[in-house]
Amino acid sequence: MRRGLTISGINVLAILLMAFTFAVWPLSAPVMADSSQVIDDSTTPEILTDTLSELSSDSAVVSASDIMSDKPAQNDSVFRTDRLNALVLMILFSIVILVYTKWAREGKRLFIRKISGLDEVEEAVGRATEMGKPVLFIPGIQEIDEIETIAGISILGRVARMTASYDTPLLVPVRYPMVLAAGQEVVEQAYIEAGNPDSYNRDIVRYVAGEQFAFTATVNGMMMRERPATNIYMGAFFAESLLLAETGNAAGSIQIAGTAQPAQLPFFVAACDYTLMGEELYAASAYLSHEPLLLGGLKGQDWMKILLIILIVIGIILASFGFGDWYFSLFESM
Amino acid sequence: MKTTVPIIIAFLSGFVMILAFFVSPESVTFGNFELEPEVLSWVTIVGGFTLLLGVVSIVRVNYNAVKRRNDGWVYKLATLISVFAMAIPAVIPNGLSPLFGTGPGSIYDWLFNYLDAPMMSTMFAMLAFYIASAAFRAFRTRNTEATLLLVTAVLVMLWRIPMGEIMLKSIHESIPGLINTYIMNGANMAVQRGIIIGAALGAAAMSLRIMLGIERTYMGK
Amino acid sequence: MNLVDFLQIWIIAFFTLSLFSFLYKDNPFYKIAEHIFAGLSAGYYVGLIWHSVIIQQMIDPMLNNDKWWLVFPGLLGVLMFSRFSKRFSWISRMSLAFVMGNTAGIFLLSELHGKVLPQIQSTMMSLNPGQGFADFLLALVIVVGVLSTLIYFYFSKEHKGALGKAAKVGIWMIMISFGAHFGYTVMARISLLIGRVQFLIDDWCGSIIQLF
Amino acid sequence: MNLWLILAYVLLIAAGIFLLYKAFKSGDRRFIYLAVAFYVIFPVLITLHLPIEISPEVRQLYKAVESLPDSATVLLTFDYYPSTLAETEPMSRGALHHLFRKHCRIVTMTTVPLGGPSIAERVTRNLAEEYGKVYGIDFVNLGYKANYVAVLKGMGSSIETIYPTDNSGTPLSDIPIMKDIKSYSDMDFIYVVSDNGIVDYWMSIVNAQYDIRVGTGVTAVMAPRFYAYLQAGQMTGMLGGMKGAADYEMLVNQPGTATKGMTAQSLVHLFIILSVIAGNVVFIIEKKRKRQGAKV
Repeated sequence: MRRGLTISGINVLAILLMAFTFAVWPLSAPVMADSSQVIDDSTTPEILTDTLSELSSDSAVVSASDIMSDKPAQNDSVFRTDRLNALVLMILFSIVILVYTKWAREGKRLFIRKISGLDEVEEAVGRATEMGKPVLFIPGIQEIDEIETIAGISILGRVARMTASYDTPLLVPVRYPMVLAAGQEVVEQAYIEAGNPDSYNRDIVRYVAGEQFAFTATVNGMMMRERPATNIYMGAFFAESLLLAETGNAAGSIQIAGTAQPAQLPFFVAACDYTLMGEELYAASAYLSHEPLLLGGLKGQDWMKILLIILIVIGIILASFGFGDWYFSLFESM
Repeated sequence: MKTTVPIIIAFLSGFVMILAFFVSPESVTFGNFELEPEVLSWVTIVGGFTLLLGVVSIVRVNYNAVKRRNDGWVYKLATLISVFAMAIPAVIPNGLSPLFGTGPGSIYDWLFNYLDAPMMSTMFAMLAFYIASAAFRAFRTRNTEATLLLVTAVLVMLWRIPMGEIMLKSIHESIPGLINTYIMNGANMAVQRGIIIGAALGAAAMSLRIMLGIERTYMGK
Repeated sequence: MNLVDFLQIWIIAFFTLSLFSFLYKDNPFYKIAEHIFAGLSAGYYVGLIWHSVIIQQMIDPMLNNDKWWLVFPGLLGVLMFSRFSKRFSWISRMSLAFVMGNTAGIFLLSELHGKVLPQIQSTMMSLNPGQGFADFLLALVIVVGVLSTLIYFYFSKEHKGALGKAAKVGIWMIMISFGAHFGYTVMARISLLIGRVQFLIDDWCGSIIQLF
Repeated sequence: MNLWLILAYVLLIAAGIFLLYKAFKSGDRRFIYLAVAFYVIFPVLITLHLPIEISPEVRQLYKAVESLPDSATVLLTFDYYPSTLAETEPMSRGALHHLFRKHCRIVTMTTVPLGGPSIAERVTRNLAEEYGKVYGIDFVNLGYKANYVAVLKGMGSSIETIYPTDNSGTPLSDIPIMKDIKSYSDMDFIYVVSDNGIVDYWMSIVNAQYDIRVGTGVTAVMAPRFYAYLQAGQMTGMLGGMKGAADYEMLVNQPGTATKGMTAQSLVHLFIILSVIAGNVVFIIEKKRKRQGAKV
């Protein structure tokens, strides 16, 4: 269903509405008169230039001196000129993300580097096959609406395809019914695609309900009983990360983890053989699934990162030579 | 209808916030009705109901387990009884008796302070044991990265305790200060900043997609 | 110490020890405590939402301040429960969309305005060696740390050549930061245990001593 | 120092090494659990008084509060779950000691549904009694409202719309202290004590958009992350974990549970460091042996 609406539909309408409001609102304010601040058009991809030019000619009509002056008294104008930098950033950001998402949907080839952890996953599944022992996969302990869980499920699809083609047993304990449904669907699909639907059974993905630590205790028991050769943790993990990784370590399994929870990453790094950190998890799932939303978002964010790096480097150079106060004030947020 | 209306609602409700960010509060006040805080208070009200959804789920799951006499149904029954023991006295107005309601001295308050809170603290206190045994068994200097991590961890653990601080100082007076400046406020700070910026971009992208109705995972799509 | 205090302390101690008994092995005491705990927490929400949301935020203002429009959020809230029906669960999307959209609207700006802008602004540090060695070194560590972390999480190019070297520095920096995280987390977990032991020793053992 | 005390601690260390050895031999982690229990229980019984060096970010927060004018208005939050009471409650108590002593007007609130309002009531009333402060005049508990992002944002334009009443249901218009506190602009400082991700939003939403200083007390799990906000000036001082709480207790001269806990904290840290080192020595020796075995 996600492909039902395209950017040309309701989204453009929404952007136009936004643009219109920001174009009309400040016009009613007496302060906005002179104009000089223009958004750099050269960095703008062509698709939404219309919207942008509409914005840059009407709403962003504040001189640079306005931005730098002390906080403009809020009562004077309806539009808060001290927040113009946020507006520019937001519009630029939106355009970049939307354009990349559109390109991703059109099937344009967008390059993402291979995440090295994914090779490790393949190797680890291979090892489990050699040893004739199962692979354990946990897609985190959060609901399906958490993007980390979604990323975990999409990596599960890939792992399931490997285990299906090697005929290696797979165990996937989950904590929520919704995750159960999604996981079963993905795994079944993988077994069909790998041409081994007979090996699929519904117990591969199993529901282990309960409180956080009750879930962990059950999974730990599973590890000690079934002695999986490979444990893969991909998704949102919290305090249980350490318990899982330690038990897996004690059971002698190869372990690969991925999470965006910064507080849990150190434990995975210390106790697992390979760890996907933070955004690497999303990148891995985008790489595998080629889901336009993930891919477009990732590429858009990459573009922004380069822009930010350039802005920072310019700032550092200016600061090192002792000038550039006007430049720093462009980034003032308070 | 089933998807378009929610998308329009999501857009408008987000758009109000963006609008309110850029304009002065007076320009979005209509008599008694201040647009921004009013919409936000609506959100907090709806958010409150969301919490109740979880309670209904718990009751349903446990009730079914008890009805079917599943494994360990006695425990589920204990959960059910606890839910009602906490909830029923709380919703009765405390005008009838100080035992009702949620104020000091009520059953609700007592159950929280003497059962729920200590148990919740204990659940997390157990992690101390796990972390110690994990440190002992799992943390190995298997490569450069893990070594770097462990060395920093040991330094920080020493630096954060009075005994360790004395030890570090006995090696050289300035070591605790150096850890604070170059590890915590230097390397650690810089990495956290990089992560914060990356995560902020990710969250903003997600928000944009939700507002524009491109991202519909939350609708179960 | 009166009898009520004494009993209260013993109840807390009983459940605390029941939960700790899990460390030895799983047992019925742990299970019953865990399930009671789950139930009480759920029950807590009911009392809380009933008073602080339904009565204080909706019913009172509607009756006393003529805020009749608060009927709408109430309705949206009730519609949430349509989730439990297969046929009508789509109705709950309206309420969810309202909340999600609003949060998204706040985040879209606050993440860019309140995080990205100030964070990049404060990274623009002077790398002029004239400012004294200590300051220069710190600024260098920070600048290298931020840029190499951003580069490590850049996915549009293979990590080869100069980019690869920067990413390598990035991963070392990240490991140092994770080490600090690790040390702090150990500290946190132990603190929580200390809290419980303080209760067991000071209050519970104290109450036993008072018996004699 | 007392000779018996030294002897006791030497015995304790010996016991720890013995248990570590047993754990190695048998591979049973319960020996480690036992050692940890020893190292926590013993110092709680017999506390050593160790000198505490105060961290700069704690001093920064203390100074920020200290420099507030008398009878300044401070928003103090109880954004934590009961699970982290051991770390966070001493912070709240330290903050309340400091603020009550300075005769600040205190508005408390919580964004944590499980326990937040009950903890806030218990802790504030307890200390208010000690300082003879009156509810409604010197302090007020706003209680809990759902969806914290909206709560934080909404209080920026109108507290009364988000919180029509205080925690116990009294309309805000009937509470004297709230007469001239309508939004963040009527407050001088925000003191956040929290154990979850909400702290980020106190910076990115409230500090950035409403230009009010925010100081925080956070659990140690979260503390390393916030150095980025401290350096950027978005956060004014921070208490990190039980050590931060102990530092603050020292500064306000009210040693409490956090200060007392520092001895146990020290011993367990040392034990963990010892076990990490021992584990790695064994690991390296085994690796060498394997390599030699391969050669033969």
